[in-house]
Amino acid sequence: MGYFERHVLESLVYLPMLTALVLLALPAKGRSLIRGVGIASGALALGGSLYAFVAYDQGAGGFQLVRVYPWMAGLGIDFRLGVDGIGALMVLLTGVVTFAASIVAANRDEDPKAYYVLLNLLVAGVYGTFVSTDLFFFFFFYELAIVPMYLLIAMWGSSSVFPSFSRTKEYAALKLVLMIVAASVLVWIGIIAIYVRSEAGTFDIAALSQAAQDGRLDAGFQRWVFPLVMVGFGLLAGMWPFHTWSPDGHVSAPTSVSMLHAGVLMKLGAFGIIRVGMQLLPQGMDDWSLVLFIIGTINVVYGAVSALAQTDLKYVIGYSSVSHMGYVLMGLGTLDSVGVTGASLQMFSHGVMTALFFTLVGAIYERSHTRDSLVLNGLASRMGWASGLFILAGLASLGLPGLSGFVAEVLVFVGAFRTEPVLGAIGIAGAAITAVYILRLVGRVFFGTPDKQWDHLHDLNLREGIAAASLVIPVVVVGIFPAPFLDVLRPGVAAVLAGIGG
Amino acid sequence: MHTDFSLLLPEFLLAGLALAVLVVDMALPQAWVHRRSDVAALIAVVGMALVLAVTLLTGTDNAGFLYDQLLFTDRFALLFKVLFLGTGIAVSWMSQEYVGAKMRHPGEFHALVVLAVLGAGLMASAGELLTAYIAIELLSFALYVLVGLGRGDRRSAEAVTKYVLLGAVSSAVMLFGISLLYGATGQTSFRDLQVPGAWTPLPIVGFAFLVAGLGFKLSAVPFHLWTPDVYEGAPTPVTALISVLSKSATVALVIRFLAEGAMVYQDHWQGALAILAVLTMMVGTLTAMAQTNVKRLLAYSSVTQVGFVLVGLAALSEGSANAIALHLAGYAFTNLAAFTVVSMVEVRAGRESIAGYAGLAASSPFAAMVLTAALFSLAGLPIFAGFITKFALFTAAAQEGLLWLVAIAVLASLISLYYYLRIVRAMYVDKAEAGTPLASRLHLSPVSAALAWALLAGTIAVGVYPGPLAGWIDAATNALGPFLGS
Amino acid sequence: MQNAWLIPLFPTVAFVVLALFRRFLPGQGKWLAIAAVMAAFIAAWPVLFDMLGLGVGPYHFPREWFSAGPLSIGWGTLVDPLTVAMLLLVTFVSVLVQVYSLGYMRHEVKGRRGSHVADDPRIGWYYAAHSLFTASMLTLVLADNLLLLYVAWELVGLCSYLLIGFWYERPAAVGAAKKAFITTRVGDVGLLIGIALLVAHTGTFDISANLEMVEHGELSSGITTLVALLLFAGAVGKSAQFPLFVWLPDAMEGPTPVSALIHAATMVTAGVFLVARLLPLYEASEAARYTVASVGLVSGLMGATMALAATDLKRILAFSTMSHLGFMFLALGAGGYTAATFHLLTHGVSKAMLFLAAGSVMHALHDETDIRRMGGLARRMPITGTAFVLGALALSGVPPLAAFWSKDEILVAVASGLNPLFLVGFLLAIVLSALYMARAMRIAFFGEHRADAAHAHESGWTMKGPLALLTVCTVLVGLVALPLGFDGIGSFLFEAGHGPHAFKADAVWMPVGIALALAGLGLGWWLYDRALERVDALRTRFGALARTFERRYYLDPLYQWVVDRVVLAAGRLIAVFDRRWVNDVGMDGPGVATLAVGTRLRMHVSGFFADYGLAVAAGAIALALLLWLGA
Amino acid sequence: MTLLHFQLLAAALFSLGLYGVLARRNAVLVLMGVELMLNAVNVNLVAFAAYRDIPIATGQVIAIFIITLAAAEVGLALAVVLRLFRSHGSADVDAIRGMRG
Amino acid sequence: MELALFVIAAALSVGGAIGVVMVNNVVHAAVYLLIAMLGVAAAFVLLYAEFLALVQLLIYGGAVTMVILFALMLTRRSAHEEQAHHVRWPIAAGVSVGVFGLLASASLLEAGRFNSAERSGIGLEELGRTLFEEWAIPFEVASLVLLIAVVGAIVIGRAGRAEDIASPEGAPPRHVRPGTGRGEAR
Repeated sequence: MGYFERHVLESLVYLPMLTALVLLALPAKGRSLIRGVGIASGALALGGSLYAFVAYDQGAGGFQLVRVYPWMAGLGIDFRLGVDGIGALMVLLTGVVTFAASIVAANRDEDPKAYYVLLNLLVAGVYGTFVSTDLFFFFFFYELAIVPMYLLIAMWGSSSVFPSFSRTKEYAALKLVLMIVAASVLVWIGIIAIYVRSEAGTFDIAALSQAAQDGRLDAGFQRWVFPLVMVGFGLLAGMWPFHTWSPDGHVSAPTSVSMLHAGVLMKLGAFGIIRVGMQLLPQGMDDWSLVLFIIGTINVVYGAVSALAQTDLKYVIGYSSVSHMGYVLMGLGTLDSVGVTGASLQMFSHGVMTALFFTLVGAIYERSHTRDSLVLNGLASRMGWASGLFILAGLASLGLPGLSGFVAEVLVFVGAFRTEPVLGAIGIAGAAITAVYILRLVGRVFFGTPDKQWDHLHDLNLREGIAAASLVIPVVVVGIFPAPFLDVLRPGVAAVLAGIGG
Repeated sequence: MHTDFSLLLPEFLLAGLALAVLVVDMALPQAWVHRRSDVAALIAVVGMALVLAVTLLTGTDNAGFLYDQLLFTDRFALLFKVLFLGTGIAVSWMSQEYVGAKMRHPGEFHALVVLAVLGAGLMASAGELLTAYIAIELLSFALYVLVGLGRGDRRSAEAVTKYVLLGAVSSAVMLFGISLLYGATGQTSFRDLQVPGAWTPLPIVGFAFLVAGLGFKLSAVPFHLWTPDVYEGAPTPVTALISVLSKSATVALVIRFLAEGAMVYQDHWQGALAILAVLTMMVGTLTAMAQTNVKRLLAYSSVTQVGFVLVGLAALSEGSANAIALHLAGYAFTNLAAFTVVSMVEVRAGRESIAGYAGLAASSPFAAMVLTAALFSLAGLPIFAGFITKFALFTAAAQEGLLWLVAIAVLASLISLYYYLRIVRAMYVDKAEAGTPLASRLHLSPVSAALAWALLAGTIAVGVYPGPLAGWIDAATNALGPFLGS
Repeated sequence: MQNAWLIPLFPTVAFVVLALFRRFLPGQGKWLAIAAVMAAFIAAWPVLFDMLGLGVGPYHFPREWFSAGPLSIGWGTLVDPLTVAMLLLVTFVSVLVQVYSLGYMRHEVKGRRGSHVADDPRIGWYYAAHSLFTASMLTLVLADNLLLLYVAWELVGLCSYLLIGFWYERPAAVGAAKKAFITTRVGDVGLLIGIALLVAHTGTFDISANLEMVEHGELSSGITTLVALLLFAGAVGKSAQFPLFVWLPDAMEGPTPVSALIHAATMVTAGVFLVARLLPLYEASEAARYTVASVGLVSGLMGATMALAATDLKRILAFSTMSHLGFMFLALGAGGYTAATFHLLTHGVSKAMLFLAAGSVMHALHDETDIRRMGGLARRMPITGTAFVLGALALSGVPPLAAFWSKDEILVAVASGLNPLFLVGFLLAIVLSALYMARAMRIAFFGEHRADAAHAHESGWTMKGPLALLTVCTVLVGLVALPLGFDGIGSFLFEAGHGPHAFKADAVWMPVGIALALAGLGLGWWLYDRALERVDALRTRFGALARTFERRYYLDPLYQWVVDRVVLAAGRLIAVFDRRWVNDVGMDGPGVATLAVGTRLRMHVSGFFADYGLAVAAGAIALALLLWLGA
Repeated sequence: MTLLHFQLLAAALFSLGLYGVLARRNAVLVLMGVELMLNAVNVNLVAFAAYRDIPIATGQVIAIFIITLAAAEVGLALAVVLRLFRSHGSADVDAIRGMRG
Repeated sequence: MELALFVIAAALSVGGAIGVVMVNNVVHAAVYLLIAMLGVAAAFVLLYAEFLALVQLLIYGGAVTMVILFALMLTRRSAHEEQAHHVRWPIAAGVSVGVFGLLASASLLEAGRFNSAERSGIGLEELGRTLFEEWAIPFEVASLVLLIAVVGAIVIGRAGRAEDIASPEGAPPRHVRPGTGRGEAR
């Protein structure tokens, strides 16, 4: 193993932290320097992530790029890093979205220093969660990702006022943070319970997983702990009925935060269900999989139907995220190798797709100062690239073949039909509703003749173009050549499911 | 009988330091009078730093006890003495500006801080009920006077009256408890109290009254009612001192008392302490939600934190003793950082209501950042100390089978995030009204800023790499190991 | 033949180049697109020759695309005569339509200095979408597995959406595009469910393997029927059959060449292709077979009647398309594989030609489509007129034009393979289809000039050429049914297991078919005279019926009602429920309640010294009792 | 006369003192209540010390300390009361409710 | 005989205590306190703790009572100016009775368990030696406590004076009364 290969994972965690420190030391006045540093850090993260993804040897499987540093012996906590197939894909996702978000973030004018510092903390948390193989650090980074959210939304966000109700950014920020932390409380209890019950004296996930295999976590125990973990992580994945923080939060957040949050942070939840729920509590997962499956199906339909009634672009996308994360939950609930693979791929797919959505909505909002789909019209004539890419994202969202969403969703559906055909059928019907709201939105906003007031809108600038391109490429590549991604996922999924004995 | 007084060198030095501060302050030449506050603070800080050095140098291999287990100078005591000295240094340091601006008796102030540190150190060393009582009184008296030193506004008078009278009542209750324990065993040394089969009504009542008295010092519900009033009325650095020094010292005493004197009865008192912990956490955190004054809010917050510690005490074991000590260390950094900023804002901008903090982030980004970090740490978020210390604490409690208590604790921790975020929101989101002090740039004194930096660094250091500290604490609690071990 | 996968590659490349770099290409790259599709057309012939030389196959060339768990998904090809026929049809019509579009897409463009005739500003995008469509359609017919088929199936739908909505400044076009996509998507739900269900039971997407399992009875009959019906739902949507036909008339908002290619000759036939491809599945289930036949017959009759009532030239053609697609399903339901696929080809050619003719008319009349505002066009536009008349006769079933032969096959199949009721219905449909064709022809092309029709003139060679070529094909293509040079289409397009069969003139049904067609034509010619008095009289007599036809059996308002009052209302309801109950009560509620508790609870710190002392004392007592009694 | 007598005496004194603390409004009277409670403690301590098989001095020593510290406490507390009186104009502990909630 | 003496001592102390907590006149209360202290001193004598009785008389009877009387003089505006008892005194009474009940029942239940039947005294010499040898450190610490008390009494006693209230450094921050929340946006 080369030097870089040995240290790539920790570098990915340290890089944003270091960036934050460097930015803190820079004078707040040097805006372009700050932006430069922020973007450069994003690019480095993307490079590192790509490297980690490529370096993962799918033939060997298991956890790779493993490092262990002693941290706190008393509790059996070590700083353990490593990725399995699913983690490698998530690292790649994080790299892509981080890169795009750090570019988009350069559009913020107020206090870019603080903004980038907080953004980088968020990124550090996300990377950390995906590469930690120590349960403590998993949780540590999971919480770290939440820390900056409040300020990012409350300071740089935007409030929405509708005729029938309004959502201030402060409210959205508070709700988001409190709900996620409330969920993490459940996770916390679950983690401690697992640690104590396993009597392993360590937070090493591999060791705890072994304990679960050895039957030291008995079935009754798993049966009551699993729901804690499921709801706790599920909330971050937008699990119904605990999803309400998500649309409001995404709408209020500034663009780059929405990108990271919907694109990556929500994946932490699903990833948590895989890592903790499925790997450490296989019996519990087995018992509760149907519930997860059903909730996922509800998510799909409920999110899609809710999105139908929205007029605010970001709300539509917010609810569509709820709907799309439903496929992930469904897929996990199948406990079928095809379904779980699909769920994992959907995590990636939804991540880039929704980040692309938010990039474009942000671009439109910054120019037109509205997100109301009833007011916007004919943008295709004014912002050709933005419109085209938005439609592309929309098509990916409604599961059009050739784009990433399709492969993932089809795998989820096939997995679903291999286990619970009725739920699978309902999920597919939900996908049809997606087409309705996406096409309605596209029709209203992008087609038709633009009003005079939109004459001044100009198309994406180079920066936004690069950001969007970096997100479009994975959407298309995964849609057309999913094989490399699925091959990396295969050993990870197999290992996860092996414990469940399904 | 061991009477090696050299073991008490730090204590003697501290007493001397206190007198020196007093004397220098009184004997200050006229030309220096306007720098009285700085001189006193400097002597106190430097003096305590020297004592800290002496403590560390002499402490490691001087484990032992004096006078038939009256006082212990083991590593456990050493750990806490270092913590207290650090706290004392920080409080004296942060008071430099506050005392100069708002007080007339800098010499007395800093001397009392030193004496409070001495009292706290004795509490951590005490292995016997009477010594413990006198140490408590030394600390309490110093705090009474410090609270009363507040400039002559009505709140200060009210605070000190309530504090002194209630303190006296609680002392009486505690003493009655001590008398009953003494009556039941004929002993006052902790280690002699541990007689199997002696869990009978009279000593139970004595134990209860003793715990009630200590609970008062700890601000455990329902003995906590003085806390918000005193926190609000006291000079802010004194509030910091109460919240950190007094609490940690009492916890140290309780740990030693329970470990050496009551471990065999753990099954009996665990439930009661757990109930106390639940009450303390929930009442503290719920009441804090509706506060409008930052100091009051921090008062209730400290009640909640005590509740967390009580979780650990209920589940007392070597692991949870470690965790409690770690938590206290992290809490010291965190809370002192918070109070440094609160004190600074009070001095510089005259603000202590939450709404009054509006615009602080724009006015002084550094102060706002430090306070935010401290509040996030209190809320138990990473990368700050609060996260790992709480994690360790709750894990230790769960290992003793108190998972239900841990569940309530994390719930309280969740609620606490709400009110910490209220302050954060005021600082970062709300805008200062034009013309108010925070509408323009607020300049920090470099002295306070340096302290804030140091405390912030400590808060983060404990949060990201607690290993060495934890190892040190582990070695310290080994002193109690024979008593805590299973 | 193993290289057949290269055929879709040409237009795919064209699409990618045009989509990304069209602004750097001259004429926005339209020549590239035409060249690509021409290349595809040429490349399709070797496949045919291979097949003629090697036998009909089917030839299966599996290739892996990706795999997940135990499932492997391929991009292989399955080449059988039907595929070859479709390849040729698709590429041929594509070439012609793209060439035709060169002329059609030149129209008045508003520029900075007034308007002038020029290429549409988005011509490059138009050709890009066309290329993508062609590529997808070719993939669809080549696909060896259901997933790849579905991929292509969705992509052709997408292209349909993009091209219907090509003039997206027009609200009607946008609406129509959306409607087309969503309506077909409803069917696709069934299709995808069907595929998933099938795969869940067989473990493979491969079509041949699946059919084999069906034929070996490895699937329970219930599942077989269910899968067949679900897959048929997709076909119903795509082929605009009852009850999902509502999008097809609206889709006429798109450019007419698009209608010719997508909504007449190729994409809409994908449904027929699908059922034909999977016919063994339907033959394994009587219920599914009869459902297919019933839907086909109902659609055939409905399409015909609606065509009779429509006044928009393109819509008449659209309803006609629906009707004829219905005939194909009817034939499939009757087991007439050859009949259906043959009709698919003949209809494709004729209907494409008719659309091109209609486009020619529209181009001449500044996008006028109402036949009542036309008249006498045959004289002004002889080529177009000739073409249209020939097309009309062909579709009516007049020998020896294209559709006559295939219709006759269908008639034979229905007569032999289904309940006589179907036969009666089909005979009626034959009359009706002749009737409406006569009507359109008579009103638009004969009689006196109305409105602008007087100034109509033929367009340039790019439009006339393809039209003429298709007309020739319309006249000649049916003759391949006869054993001329080879054994006739029946020896080529036959369902495996049923064996090849030559065209046989049925002594009973051929005369009946011809007679009915001529009767319909005559009746139409007589009924729709200049003054339309006879029709008006009929219309007043059967007002309700006429209105039903005109209003398209009220399915549009019904669906609109369902969308507005059920789907969107549910959306609004759920949205409010989500906000008020799930969020405000369910999620905020505990928070607000906690805060309320906190606000009340803070009063326990009363400020009274006595209370503080009391708490200490009471607490001490309580603690003592707790410890005492707990011990 | 047994230990029990003294214990009961101490309990009575303690309770009465407590009542004084809780029921009295004048800060000085509250303080007197505290003194009663402390005296109760002393009675207890001395009695326990006296009724032992092997006499030990601890009880009395503690009592001496308590008396001493109680005296100091009285001094300090009365200074506080004086200050309260100056700032509030009375020594009524019920009247000081500037801070609550 | 001894019992009679005990009864007298108990009566003195309890009676004094009742006086302390019941009478309205604060000066009378101080006098009752003195009586109670005397009773306690008597009890000490009965317990062979003569030295302690002496200390009790000197410190309480002399110093404490005097200081209290001074304080009363300084803080009194008129003898009956205020209601001496809290309005919620019944609750206080209840709690006090509760405490008594608790302590008494605990004592009764365990009477004789921890003690010998006979009391015995400790020589003054022994007491002194113990105090200054065994308890030297607490003794020294206690002296520090006394130091604080002295310093504190001086500083706090001065703190409330008029010139101190009108401090030179600007007005203190306006205290917003909690509970009303007026002037404070939450």
